[in-house]
Amino acid sequence: MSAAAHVEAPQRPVLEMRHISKTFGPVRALQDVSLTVNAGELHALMGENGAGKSTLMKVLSGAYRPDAGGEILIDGAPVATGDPIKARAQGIAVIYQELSLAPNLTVAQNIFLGNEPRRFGIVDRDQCNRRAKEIIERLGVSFSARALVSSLSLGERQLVEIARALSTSARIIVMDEPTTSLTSRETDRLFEVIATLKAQGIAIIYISHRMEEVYQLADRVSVLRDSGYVGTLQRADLNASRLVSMMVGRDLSAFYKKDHRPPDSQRRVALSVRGMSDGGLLKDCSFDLYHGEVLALAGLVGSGRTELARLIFGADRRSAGTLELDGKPIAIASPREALEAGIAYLTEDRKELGLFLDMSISDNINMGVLAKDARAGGFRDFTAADRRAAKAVADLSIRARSAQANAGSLSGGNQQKVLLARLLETEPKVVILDEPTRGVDVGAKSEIYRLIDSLAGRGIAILMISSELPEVIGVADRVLVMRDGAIAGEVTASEGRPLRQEEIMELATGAAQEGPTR
Amino acid sequence: MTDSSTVAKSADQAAVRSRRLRTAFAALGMLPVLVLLAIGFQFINPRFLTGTNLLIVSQQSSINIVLAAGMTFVILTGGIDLSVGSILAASAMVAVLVSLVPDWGMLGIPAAILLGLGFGVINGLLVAYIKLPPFIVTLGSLTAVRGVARLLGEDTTVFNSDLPFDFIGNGSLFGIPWLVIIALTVVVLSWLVLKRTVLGTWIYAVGGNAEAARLTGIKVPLVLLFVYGVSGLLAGLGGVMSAARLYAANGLQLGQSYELDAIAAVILGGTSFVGGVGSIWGTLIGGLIIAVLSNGLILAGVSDIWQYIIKGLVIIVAVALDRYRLQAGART
Amino acid sequence: MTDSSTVAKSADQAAVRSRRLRTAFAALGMLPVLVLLAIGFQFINPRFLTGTNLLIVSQQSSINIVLAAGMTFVILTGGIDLSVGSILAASAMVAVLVSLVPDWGMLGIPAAILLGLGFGVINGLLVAYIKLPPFIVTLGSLTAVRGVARLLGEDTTVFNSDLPFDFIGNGSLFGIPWLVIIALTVVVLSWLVLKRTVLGTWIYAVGGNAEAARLTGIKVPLVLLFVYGVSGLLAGLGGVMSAARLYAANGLQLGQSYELDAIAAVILGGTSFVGGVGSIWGTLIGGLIIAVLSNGLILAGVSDIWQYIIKGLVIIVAVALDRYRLQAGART
Amino acid sequence: SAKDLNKVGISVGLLGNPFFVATIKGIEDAAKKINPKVEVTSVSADYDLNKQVSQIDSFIAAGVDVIMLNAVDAKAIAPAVKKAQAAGIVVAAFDVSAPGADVTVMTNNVKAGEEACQYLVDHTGGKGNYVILNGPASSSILERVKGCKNVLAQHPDIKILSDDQNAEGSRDGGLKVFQSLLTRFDKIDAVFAINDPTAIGAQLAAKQLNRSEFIITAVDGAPDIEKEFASGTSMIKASASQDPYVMAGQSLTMAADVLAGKKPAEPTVLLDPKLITAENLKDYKGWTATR
Ligand SMILES: Nc1ncnc2c1ncn2[C@@H]1O[C@H](COP(=O)(O)OP(=O)(O)OP(=O)(O)O)[C@@H](O)[C@H]1O
Ligand SMILES: Nc1ncnc2c1ncn2[C@@H]1O[C@H](COP(=O)(O)OP(=O)(O)OP(=O)(O)O)[C@@H](O)[C@H]1O
Ligand SMILES: [Mg+2]
Ligand SMILES: [Mg+2]
Repeated sequence: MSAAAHVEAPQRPVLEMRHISKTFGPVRALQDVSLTVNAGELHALMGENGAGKSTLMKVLSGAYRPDAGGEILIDGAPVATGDPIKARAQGIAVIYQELSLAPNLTVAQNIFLGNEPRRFGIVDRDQCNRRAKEIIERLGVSFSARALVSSLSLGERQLVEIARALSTSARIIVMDEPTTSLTSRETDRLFEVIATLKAQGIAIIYISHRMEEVYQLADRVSVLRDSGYVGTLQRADLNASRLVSMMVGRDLSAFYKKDHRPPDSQRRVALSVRGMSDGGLLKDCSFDLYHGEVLALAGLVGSGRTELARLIFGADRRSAGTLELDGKPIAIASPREALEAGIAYLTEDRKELGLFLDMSISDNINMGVLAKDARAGGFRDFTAADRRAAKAVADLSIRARSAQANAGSLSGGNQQKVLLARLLETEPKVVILDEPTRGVDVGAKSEIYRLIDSLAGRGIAILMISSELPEVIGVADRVLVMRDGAIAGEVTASEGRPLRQEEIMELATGAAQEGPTR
Repeated sequence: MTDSSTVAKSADQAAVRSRRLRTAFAALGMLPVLVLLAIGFQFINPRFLTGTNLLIVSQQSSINIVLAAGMTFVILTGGIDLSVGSILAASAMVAVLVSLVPDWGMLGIPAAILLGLGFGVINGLLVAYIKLPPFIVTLGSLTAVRGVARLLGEDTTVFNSDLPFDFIGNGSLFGIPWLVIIALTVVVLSWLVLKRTVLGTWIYAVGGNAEAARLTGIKVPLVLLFVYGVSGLLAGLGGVMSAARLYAANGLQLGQSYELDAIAAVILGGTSFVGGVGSIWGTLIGGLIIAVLSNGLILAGVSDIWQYIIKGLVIIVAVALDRYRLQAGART
Repeated sequence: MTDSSTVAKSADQAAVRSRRLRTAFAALGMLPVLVLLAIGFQFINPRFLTGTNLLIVSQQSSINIVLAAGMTFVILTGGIDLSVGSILAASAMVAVLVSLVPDWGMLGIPAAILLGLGFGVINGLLVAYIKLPPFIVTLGSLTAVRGVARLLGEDTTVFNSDLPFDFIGNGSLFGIPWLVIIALTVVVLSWLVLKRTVLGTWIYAVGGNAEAARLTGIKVPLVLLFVYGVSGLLAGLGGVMSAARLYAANGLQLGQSYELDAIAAVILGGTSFVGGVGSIWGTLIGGLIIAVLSNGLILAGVSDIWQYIIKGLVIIVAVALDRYRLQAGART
Repeated sequence: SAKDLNKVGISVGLLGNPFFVATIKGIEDAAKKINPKVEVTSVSADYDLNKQVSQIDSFIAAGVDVIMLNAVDAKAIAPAVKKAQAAGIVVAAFDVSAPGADVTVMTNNVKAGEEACQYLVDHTGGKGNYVILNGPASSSILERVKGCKNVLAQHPDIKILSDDQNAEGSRDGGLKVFQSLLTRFDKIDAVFAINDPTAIGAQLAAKQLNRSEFIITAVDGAPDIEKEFASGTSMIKASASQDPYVMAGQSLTMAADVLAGKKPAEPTVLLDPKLITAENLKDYKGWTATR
């Protein structure tokens, strides 16, 4: 990874947020939080899931109005709160964590939404497309500015969101977990862009659960915990144990966990995938997945990992390909059949494809086993449901007011845990996890890793799609790398030779064949 | 550990209780509006809050409430059923026609209900398996079934003054009209299905996020088939109720634009058009509001023209009040 | 670097071209169905495809197309406007009443259009600023405005056999009826607004993701106000067209259930009920399909009852065909 | 058991029709003559039987003395009539019969159809192609068509081209349906429209398509048809007129008599229509005439 330049930031506060509180009915999401950001600095904001980071940023962007008593100053002058238009006029741009794009519009239209280049009210489409193209080329993407956003993968959508923030002449850019769906190549590009922005004196507030990113980028780090402000560290004072203890109030040992036995010579094939194609991007993908192993599927954004997982799970129609489970051929034409066969899938897009936001956490967790728990006549067994929900909430330490709260009121990381809980309730034999730690805090991440490890230890086969290479290396036994809809190769660890990040990247980018690009 | 978990548990219980309270309040929803309306009408005409008149109101609302109960199922999945009025007409025709066949008399009831179910299932098949938009499917059947209803009676009124099941429309049990008993039974059964059964949870899930429901292994098409089937079946029951009330049916005139009243009851009751949110009790109250308005305005001696204007305004004001009440309670 | 970027570029252009083709095809949408219907009717009655008859069809569809154009704006934002039929009636009443005032004659046109705009703006204010559900708001105004329309004429038919603007309803320009010219102008203007202006993009954005639109600083309430205003204004224009065509207006009977026809045209045209997806050209074709059906069935000598049944079935089959065609083309 | 006339409830098929507005005025005026402080409530059933029955229920609850009933359905309204009478209310039917009503006053619709079509027969020499522009299947419309067909059946040289199209009884429907019928048929000699708005709509269609080979007659005698006749250039030649004001007023007067304990000698009165044409227009007292 390229090291971003650290310019000595001038000590001029461009933004001050003072005594910000925010309540949602009975929920207190922020309590008397203050934050000062200097021009040209990258100010990282950290904290566990649900600590209030996104809420603070939404107050800044005007999406939420803070409770009375708080104020926001830009260049020392108080500004109106709760008005996205005014905030934007003040030079604040936000990359939201929960993507906020209009899926029915093109990339270019989304980038300039609300800010269209125009002449007498008529959209200058050429200029719109041209400028959008310039911006997305800076990010090194492969999709067209005229593509519909609904046709993009999640990672690609995240890039569009980033491009939108870059398109405005903002002085403060908030990036709320911008890299959750990005692989290292796109991430590197983003970091280069960030360096240029900082050099221009633009302040960046950067939220991430990835420690390495924060070490690499941050000039200062502020930490929130339980809706309150804990403290700010200078770059010089950054160290892992200090940060983690500020965030979670305790030390975290053994972040990645790999206790399950690496598969030995008598390993049994759990799932055998042959010749999967979707008639479009995916071409003839074949591999074996063994009981008790964690197989990672790596690749660049848009390389087709999610699509392959969906084909296996029966969520999309395949044009060719067969599956064998424990040596027996199985025909899977729908997710239900996959679940009945014992294959479970965790979606990468929890909001659109995973959660029932208006339903309770308990219902969300129980959704897959309702029929199994049902009493005679199809009546629900609420006692069993409450029991399962209470256990899952405790086991995965889901932070919620109660198991009866709406799933929509949870922070992103906790929503992820709810989805994991639902998946586990179905007691699968093969588990496909698509970006399982997307937007999950350090504490929860290590819990999820431990969970994956224990599942593998119980002989469950796990296919894990991840864009985070340290995670791939830390958790997986074996790595398949995809490029352009095909499996480009496999990387295996062996005695004395751990998985290597460079090897994966070479396969993912095709650099191995074409020689070094840089 | 023990300590924190007990704390968590009691907090949890408190939360459950407060949530129950809040959902009860939300389900009450429009009840204050209903009460206000009733008090208002009582001021204008003291006959409004008499036993007889309240029975008349509940009777008048009963058919709409039965249709609206079916509509609640459909709207909860994010769909719509415009065909209920036409299905009601066709079923009422069949109920009367069959009752006219010697010795078949009572068979009119199952015949009508089955016809309704049949039409509902056709709607459901088209929506669930051919994946056509519900609005178009049921707009098509609104028209086509209306034609069938007319065809059944060759465009005339069919009539049976010795209708064997006329007690449904005009009899009472312990002083409560059968129409009202049927409507309440439908509401209670709907509540049981929606809130107590697995299927009910699936209905909410499909309405909340159909794609997530599919990925969770829920048979989304079956759920859709069920809700349109229920809506058709209840429209068939509405046809029986209407035939029993009138001793007659007319394929062209009966049930015209009943779908709008049913939808209005559902939406007034707080069920969301996008699906996934709402309750059957709300629908009951919505249906009563509509009936109270119609009856009360006549009792108040308001002219027909002004009845239109006032009804329209009251509907809007009622929802606005509700919105205001919710905002005062909690933002979002 | 250069190499990969040129590759990307040409791939990009290919993608754009294929997408253009596909959107053109999708916009054509129901055109094949329309053509099939026309050919079918021509077989049954060779008078169908004569110039006179095609003019009649286009004339008969013109009012519905104008209403449906407004409805397209509304549905694109994910809303609905049930009140267009009532607004049309009220506006037609005003158009005729004003035309009866000596020397005011032509003022009937702006008066009617402004009245329509006014009602539309009221709908819009309630939806945009008080955030009431569009279905309830416009159901309320469907009823209330109908009352106003009746009040305007004291419940009778108003007529003016010397209507100063009767050329709109019965005259032609270069052989093309004014009604048709107006409808086409409305469609073209709507297309310009929707596809070429900033406002149009915002309308699509609000329908696609209202929250995202709000966060990017789009004034969502203003956009909503605009679309309901347009829908009301076009309903007012429809009122003028109707008055000019009939030399008369009736507050109660005119425009009954026109909203269903308008919505059907929009949905047949491929605009999605959830908002954000659709085109005005689709609406045009949807409106023509409805008119062709009505006219063709009469020309084929089909009785009124069977017209109902066939119309309903054709609507369903048309959408099913379209669905099938799309599936054959591309997945999703 | 004589009672005073204090409260009157009126339920008509569709209020927005000038015809019914005239009936309501007739009832109000007649009622005021009997008791100047009478309360009159009128509602529209919008041709929905359920709605009409509900309205009758509400009238019973409101305690009216007389229900003036324009039945949505001439047969099926019977149980509701019985119920109202059981509550001690006098039910008076007008325009459409209602089984069991205490009094009934209506136009002889069969005769209206006969007169209108006789005019056509007389002016086409008893032969040619005829079109009947039908409407929604209500009893009065069915009777008009029946009357018309009675006449036409006596002339074997008359061919009925179409009688099954529903022009909805409105200008709009008449225009739309007749536009298409004109395309379908090259030569039409005579048109019978079931009411005046349909006839005017049909004429608009004919003018647009430059067709004038036929004549039109209708039933009603509405104000707009008077204007047509006055113009002198109309294709509509005659209309069998009804007098809604007198009809409804007479029905109420008879109902008040029943209320006062005076049974009428003849509880059903059929009023004969009067064929109006351009020639006898000046003698015609229209629906809206001040009386
Ligand atoms: N709209 C809302 N209604 C109710 N509660 C909310 C709402 N939005 C956020 N919350 C609550 O506020 C708290 C803070 O949430 P926030 O999204 O700011 O957390 P976060 O620090 O961004 O977490 P993550 O790292 O998971 O994104 C959480 O407890 C969440 O449940
Ligand atoms: N619904 C869709 N319709 C059309 N194309 C799609 C759709 N979803 C994804 N694609 C395209 O398919 C390609 C592969 O997407 P996929 O989601 O499988 O990638 P991925 O490797 O999982 O990447 P990511 O890290 O972005 O999730 C992308 O280029 C995307 O543009
Ligand atoms: Mg967050
Ligand atoms: Mg993916």
